Formats: sequence, C-alpha cells, structure tokens
Amino acid sequence: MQGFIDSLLATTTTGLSRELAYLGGMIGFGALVVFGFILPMAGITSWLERRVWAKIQSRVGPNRVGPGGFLQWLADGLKNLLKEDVIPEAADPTLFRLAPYIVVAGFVAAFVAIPFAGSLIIADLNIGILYISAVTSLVVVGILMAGWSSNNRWSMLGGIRSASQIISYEIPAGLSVFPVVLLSGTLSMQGIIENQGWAPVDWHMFHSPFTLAAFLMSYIALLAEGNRTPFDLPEAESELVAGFATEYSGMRSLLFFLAEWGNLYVIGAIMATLFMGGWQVPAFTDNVVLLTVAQFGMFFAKTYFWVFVAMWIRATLPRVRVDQLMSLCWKYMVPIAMVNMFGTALVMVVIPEGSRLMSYALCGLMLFGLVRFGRRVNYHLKRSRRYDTVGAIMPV
Amino acid sequence: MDARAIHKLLANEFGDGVGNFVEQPTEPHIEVDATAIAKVCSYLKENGDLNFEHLSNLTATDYLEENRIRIIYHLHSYKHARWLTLKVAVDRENPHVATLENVYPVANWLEREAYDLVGVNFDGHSDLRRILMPDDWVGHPLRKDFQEPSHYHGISTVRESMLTINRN
Amino acid sequence: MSVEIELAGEGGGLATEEMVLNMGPQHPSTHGVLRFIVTADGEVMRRAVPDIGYLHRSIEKIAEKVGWHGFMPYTDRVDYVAAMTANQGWAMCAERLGGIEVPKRGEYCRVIAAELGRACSHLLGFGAMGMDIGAITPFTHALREREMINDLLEELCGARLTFNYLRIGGVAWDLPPGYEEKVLRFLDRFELAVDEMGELLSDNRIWVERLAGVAPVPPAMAMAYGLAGPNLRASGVNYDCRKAHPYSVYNDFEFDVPVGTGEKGELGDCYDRYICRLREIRQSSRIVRQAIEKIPDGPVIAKVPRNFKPRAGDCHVVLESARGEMDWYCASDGTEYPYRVHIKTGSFTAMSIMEALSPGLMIADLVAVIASFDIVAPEVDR
Amino acid sequence: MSYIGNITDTFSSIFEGMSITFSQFFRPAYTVQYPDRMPVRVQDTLPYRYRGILEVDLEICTGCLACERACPINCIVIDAEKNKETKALVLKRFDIDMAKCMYCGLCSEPCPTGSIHHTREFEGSDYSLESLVRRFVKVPVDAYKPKKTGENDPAIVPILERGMRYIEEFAQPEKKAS
Repeated sequence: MQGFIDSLLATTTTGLSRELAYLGGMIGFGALVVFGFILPMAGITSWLERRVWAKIQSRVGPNRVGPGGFLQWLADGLKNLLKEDVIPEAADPTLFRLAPYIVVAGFVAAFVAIPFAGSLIIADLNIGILYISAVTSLVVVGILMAGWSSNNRWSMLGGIRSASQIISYEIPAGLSVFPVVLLSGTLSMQGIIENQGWAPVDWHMFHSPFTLAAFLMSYIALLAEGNRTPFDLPEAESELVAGFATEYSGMRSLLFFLAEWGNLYVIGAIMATLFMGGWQVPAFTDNVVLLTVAQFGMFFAKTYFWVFVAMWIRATLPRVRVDQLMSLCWKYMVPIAMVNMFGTALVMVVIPEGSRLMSYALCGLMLFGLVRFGRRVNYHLKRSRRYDTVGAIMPV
Repeated sequence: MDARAIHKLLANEFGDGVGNFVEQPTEPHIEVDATAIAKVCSYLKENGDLNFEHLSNLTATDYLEENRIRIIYHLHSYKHARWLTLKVAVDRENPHVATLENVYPVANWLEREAYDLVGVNFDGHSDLRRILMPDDWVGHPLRKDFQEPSHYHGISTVRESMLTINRN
Repeated sequence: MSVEIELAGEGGGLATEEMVLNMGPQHPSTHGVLRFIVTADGEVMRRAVPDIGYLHRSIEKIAEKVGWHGFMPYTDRVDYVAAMTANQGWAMCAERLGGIEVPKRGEYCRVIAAELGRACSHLLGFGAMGMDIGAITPFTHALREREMINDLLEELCGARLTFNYLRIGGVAWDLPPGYEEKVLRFLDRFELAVDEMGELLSDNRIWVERLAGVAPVPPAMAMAYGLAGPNLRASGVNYDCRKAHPYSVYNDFEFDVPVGTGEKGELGDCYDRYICRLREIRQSSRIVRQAIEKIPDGPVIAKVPRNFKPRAGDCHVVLESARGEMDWYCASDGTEYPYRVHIKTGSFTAMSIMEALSPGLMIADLVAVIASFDIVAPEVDR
Repeated sequence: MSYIGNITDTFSSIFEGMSITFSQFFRPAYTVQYPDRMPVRVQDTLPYRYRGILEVDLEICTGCLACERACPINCIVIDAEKNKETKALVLKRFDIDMAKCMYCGLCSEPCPTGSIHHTREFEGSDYSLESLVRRFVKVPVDAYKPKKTGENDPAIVPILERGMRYIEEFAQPEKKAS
C-alpha cells in the first residue's frame, strides 16, 4: 500500500504531506474495499451462484434485472432492506440482533490481510494467514449466538452443528497451512506470494506431492469452515429448515448470506495466495498502474476460479451426515494433513533447493488429470447430444 | 388350496369360531366370529401350507339396515400368491372385535383407521386413538347415520356456493 | 470415593435432557404435510412418532356421494403423483362388480398410461430424495424428464397431473395420431437421461455413505408391516402384483422385477430402496415399448350405461401402483352410488413402520428414510 | 488398505459426478420463460385435448342438462324453462363456478353438440371467488334445436362445425364403442 502511494505521489506533483496521504489512502482504501468491493462482490457472487446452478440444472436462472440478470443482487438486497425485521417474542432480543453483525464483522475483518495485487493490500500483517484464520473463526460465535438466541430447536441444532464443525475443521485447515509456511518462511500473505513465481511450476502447490495433498486438504477444510456443500449442515435446509437462520427475516437474514458468499471469496483468496502464486504475473511492463491492474486481474481470476469450483461442487454433491463429517475430519483429514506437514519438512531437508523435476512431474500429473476430466466431460456431452436432439418434443 | 378348502380346514380347527363360507361371484369369503379372529389369523399365518403372512387390507363397513358392522380382512400369502377374505360381523351399537396387532403389526394403523372412521373398538389394541380425524372429533364419519356438525371449533364446515349467492 | 457415571437416558448422572422436536407439518422434507414428533438426544433420535391426517380429504366418504362415474376424477387426488394407477384401481373395482370386459386396446392404453405415470412418479421420488440428502441437481434433471412425460400424458388426456383418463370400461380417448412414434422417440432419450441421472448419484461416495446401511428393513419385518411395492422388493421379497397376480394385460409383457440385494450395505436399507426405484423406471419404459409394439386395433372402451348400476356385493381389487400394492375394497348395494370404498395404499403402511424404525437413527437419517420410502402425503391420508 | 480405498473411491466418484455436472455447461436450458419471453403463447402449444377453462357456445346448446348431471362436483347450474307460447326451451341461466371446477372433462363428454367444451386457456386468476363464476346467459335465449335436414343458418354453421369436431376428437366413450 505504502509503495503504491509512494509511486502515485512520485508521478503526480501535489504537495501533499506523506503521512496524511498514507492515512487517507488507508482509510479510503478500506472504505473502498468494504463498500466498493466486498458488498457488491458478495452480491455478484450470489447472482453468479444462481446462474451457475441454473446452467447445471438445465435452467436459465435470474436474467431479468440488468444485462443477464447481473443486477439481481441489487434488487434482492433492496427488497430485503425494505422487509419487516421480525424478532420472535421468545427470542433473546439483544443477542438476536447482534448475531448477524458479528458474523459479518468476522468475514469483513479477514479482508484486512487479503492482498489484491503486489502493492494493493490494506495491511500486510506479518502474521497475515494466522490473522485470517483467527478472525474467520469469529463467524462461529455469531452463528452460535444466532442459533441460541432464536429460541428455536432447529436453530439451536444448526448453531451447535456449526460450532462443532468449524472448530473441528480449524485443525486440518491450520495444519494444511503449515507446509506453505515452512516453504516460504513467513506468515505474511505478501511474503508467501512473493516466494512463488507466476509459472505453475513455481507454485507451492507443485512443490512436492505433500503440498499438492495439503492443497486439497486445505480446500476441503475451508469449504467446511465456510459451511458450504457438502458440509452445509448448519443450514441444511432439508433437515433443519434453515438451521441457525430459521427465525431471521429481512436484512438480518440477508447478512448471514452475505457473509456466506463473501466467505467464498475469502476461501478462494486463501487458496490463490497459499498455493497458486497469488497475483504473480510475468513482468511485462514497468508501468506500476498497469502492472497493478494485471496483478489484480490475475488474483481475481484465480480467486474466482475457486469460488466457481465451490458453486459447482454445491450443485453436484449431496450433504454428509454429522457423524460422517466428524469421522472425515478426525480419521482422514487430520492425519493426512499431519503427514503433509512432516513430509514437506522432510522434502525440504532432503532437497533444500527443491526439485524442478518433481514440480514438472506434478504439473504433468495435474494436466493428465485435466485431460482425463475433459474426456469424461466429452463422453457425457456426446451421449447427451444424442438425446438432446432425439427427443425435441417440448413445445417451442 | 382354494378358499372353500381353507374354510373346511378352519372349521375343523376352530369349530364354532368359524362361520359359513359365503360364495359370492366377486368376493367369496369366510365368516369368522369376533372373538376368534385373532386365533384364526395367527393359525393362517403360522400354518406351513397357508402362509398368509401379509394382512393386505383391513376395513369396516357399516350396514345400517342389518344393524351390523362388518370388518373385512384381506389376507395374502406371498409364498403361494393367494388371497383370502375374512369377514367379522359385529353389533352396530357396541362393536367389539379382537385386535390383530400381535399377529400383523400393520394392523395397528389399519385398526386405528377403522376405529376412527367407522367406530369399531379393537379389544387389546395398544394405542386405539383417532388417526385421520382430529382428536376431539365427535362421531365416526363413515357410519351411515353420521351427521356432519355444522361447526367445528366455531368454524363453519360448509361454504356457501358462489352459484347460489347472487342468483339473479 | 468413587464417581459413578450413568449413561444418558437412565436418569441422573450425566444424562442429558431429551429434546422434543416437532418436525412438520411445515417442514421442507416431509413431502407434503406429514408430521413427526421426534424425541431426540442431541442429533440421535430416541423415537419418531408419525402424526397423520393433515391432508385427509375423506375421499372414501366422497365416493359414497358422487356415483360410479363421478368418482373417477377424485381418484386422481388419492395419489396425485401417480394418478393413473389410482384411476385404474377404481375402474377395475367397478368393472369387476359390473362384470364389464375391457376391450384389448383399452387395456393397452391403460398400461401405456400407467407405466408412463409410474416412471413419472419414480422420477419425482428420485429427485426429491436427492434434494432431501442435499444434492440439488438431480431434482431438476428428474423434473426435466418428468415434464416431458407430463407433456406426453397431457397430449393423451388433456391434463398434466390429475389425468382422469380412465373410464369404467376402458379409457376415455384413444391414442392421438402419431402418438406411438412420439413416445418411442421420447423413450430413446429418456433411457439415456435416466442412465445419466443414476451415474450422477448411485456411485457417489457421499450418497452411498448416507444411504447404505441406514434403517434396514429385514424381509420378515417388511412383510409384517405390510410394506408394498419398491419398498417391499428392496427388502428382498420378490413380489410384484403385476407378476404374481397379473391384472390388465401385464401377462403379455416381459419385464424384470428389481429386488434389493444389499449391494452397498445391508439388505433392505435406504440404498436398496433407492436403487430398486431407479431400476424400475427402466422396466416401465421397457413395458411401454412392448405395449406400443403390440397394441391391437379396436375400440378403447366397452359399452357402459351412463347410469351405471353394478350388482350388489363387494369386491377387492389389488394393483401395483407406483408406491406399491394398492388395495381397493368396494361394496355396492346395487344403486348408482357406491356403498363403501376403502383404499389401502403403500404410503400408509410405510408410514406406520416409521416409529419402529426410528430409534437410534439421526435426524438427518429420518429425512433420508422418509425420502427412501417415497411417502406421498395425500396417499397416506386420502 | 480400505483406508486408501475409501479415499480413492471418494475422489473417483466425485470426479465422475463433477464431469457430468460440468458437461451441463455446454447443454441447452430446457426451461421456458413464461409468459413474456416465449416465441409462441403457451396456450397455442397445448394439445387439442387440453382441459382448460370451460366455455359454452350458447348458440348450439340444446339445454339437455347432460353436463349438469354429469358434473361430480355440482359446479354447473342450468335453468331451462319451456316457453308456454312457442313451446321452445328457454335457457335462463347457465353458470359455471370455475373456482370449484376440477377440470375433469366429464361434462363435455355427454354433450350432444359440443357446446360445452374445454378451451386451451388456463390463466384464470382473479381477485374474488365470485368473479370466477362464469355466467353465460346474459339474456334468456332459446335453446338450440337440431334440425333433421342439417344446419343451414350461416351464423351457426361454423360454431356447430367446431362443436362436432370437438365431439369427434373427444368422442363420447360409449358412442365410439358401439
């Protein structure tokens, strides 16, 4: 951030005091991020999610408000703002009102340490990733509060499920961060990104088989922490009505969903930062602004790829049961994450410089997997072509 | 083994507990005494040649003119793919029949339904409550002399037809 | 000094408080308006007591008031997910009492319509089951195919849900021109689409984990509780009304009866019920293909007087509806109104087994069990 | 061993499922955007047998009351009186309560002229129950009397043709059987 303002000050010739510019830049950027980025982004994610589902489900999806329904989130937000805010008589009013704000605060606070480009970050904390995993845990407090204060047994079950789930999955999520921290030797988000290159072979993901496994574990654990399918038990709509959000209405209910969709971005950003080289782009120009824009675009694309994968998973997989959720965490993910951590350490000891050959091999493996996947998709597509044309009996 | 042969077998086994065999083109059936039905059914179920292990249907019909209620049992054997109909006639004013719950667990709900709608009391039933109608409903709707109450908890049970409201 | 720790539920000690949950009648996964009173210890159920009657419309009483022909549209409402077989049950009752012979072509039309309706119902059951377990895509894919069957049935009889296609003595209308080719063309795509739907879920690890070994019903229990149709067959009892007591013209067709084998878990578990239902869709389409191939020419309905008065007496008709054996008992006193009609449906008995199955299951399992029995609320209450 | 087996099984089955859902991105949407974004009105795509809102062509109604008798739900009410002077049947009232109607089609089957018939219109929502009662007789009219020589009134011929075509398609079951 500082560097960016420095370079801006260097290019323009206003006689602004340097400290004032830093402060203004900080606050302005923070506000810009919250109002100009997080809120619309969460909204657009909701629109995107609905469109992605619709496509997967042979439907059209929201397409009326704005081009391609792009402004649907604005209409929904406005509608929810205008709705009556019902607080059940038997609920604990203070906690009931407070809960959504805590949830939102938890996820917005994570953005402090999330980078957007090489010089665009609100605060490059030296404990960045630790900070993020700490503040995102605040969400569970809000959800538990919501579940308890609603004075509804379904909400209560949802809140308790959420608490047990998020607390359990903190462990594999945290353990999966370790290999990356070992590799880069820092907890700072920018430091981790700078330790990687723009080319896939330079990513942490392809450093060794252990980091590749850590990458998968990390994504699964983060999905569970974000209450996403197949781990969306706290709000399992077919079991618990709407889980912890059952009694909420209007804007308060929307805030929970805002946090959920916003959290998706956080998940994607963490994945992009830790394992996929973050905003790294090839140095194609010296122009700082142009470079920043390119970096931002790169980071955004990588992040949204993982957001998209989360939506796609949600449209594919059923939900696991509570006991299966726990056995998955404790019997599979925690041991594997442990192995990953020690394995990475071992690799670092045996080949301290890292092995390019291994990285290329892992890249090749990934490519092979993608080709396999493409062929499966092609197979299904070919079969569906047969029947999509055969049975055109629908009217119109 | 057809229904007539089964009747002979039952008559030998239970004597007075089993009544006549009624030959009817659409539904030949065996008449059974109200007190013997559970024993008869358990015999039909256990007997290795009969194996009526499935109570397919249990219902009751109110015959107002005869002043009787008939309870109809349709038994089925998966093994022999064979049907058997038993009928029990009871007094309309005070209908009592032994429960089949211990022979066929499915009878639990079917008997509750018969109790609820026709008002047959199944002696020995573990949980004889109304099942379809509200718990505080008065009367048994499928009795032929049932009069629908005009109101239920202050709510009218009839809606005026739009066709008669403003008949010009 | 020793500390005694008592198990939960035995009073005192570390026993936790039991929670009574009221599941339904307005609950997303109760398929209509069912209600369960669940006594749970945390996520584990002690007991789930079903409470029915929220959709009771006294169809049996209505029958006594509207006459033989007029009752036909009401039978659609007995099971509005697979209305065709309910139609057929009533038509068969009246025909048996009236001694009416249905023309061959009429019977074939009935079979085509009923089997399409069965596929339609199983598709909804499949989709809703996916939805209940948390997979949202199979539902829309199943409904996509179901809508096309509805289009076909709409062309046949003019309605998409409450068909009222059958009449006493046959069917109301013959197949429209070009209908056979249309159905065959549809079946070509339909079979591929059903394969794909199966591939999406059947082997999915999470799906298998959620269903396999959950709430197994051993064969003896299934028979004792009178389970019917796919639920009974999933427990390993090879009984299909269409095979054991062939009614209509089911003798003319070759088809298999899918029976549960406990392939992923135990015999008669939720997975068996699911897979039996899915395989039955294929068998239905097989029957429709044969019926279209073999359909003879001729009238579709016998001559039945408008004021139809069957002889006095009673009859018991059993047919295989989408949710299993459907028992129709009908008594006539020789007038133009039925004297008594009773309908026993597959969902009713499936509902009655729920209390015996529930102890020890988790709340999420209850949802899976309801879905796997394919319970349709109107059919329970009638 | 089953530990690793479980993991590979999980990943391979999810891989398969994901490939099916991904292929959906290249496949068409099957839903239509009712009602405004359709090339043709839905009503025009419905089959001829579609049972929509009931319509009565009073010009060819014979006042035989067959439909009123056939209706299982009693949603049709017809008042017909003999005019003392002309000996003709006069229709005073022909009301159908569409709120009560269950679209079973039993009324249109016995109609001798195809006067009462289902249209392909299905959009019937309204603000009150009363406005769902369709009253066809505005002023009392004479019932139609089929002529032995065939119809020749140019005003009625097309309506009767439509009615006959309707009967043809819907075919009173018992007539077709004989």
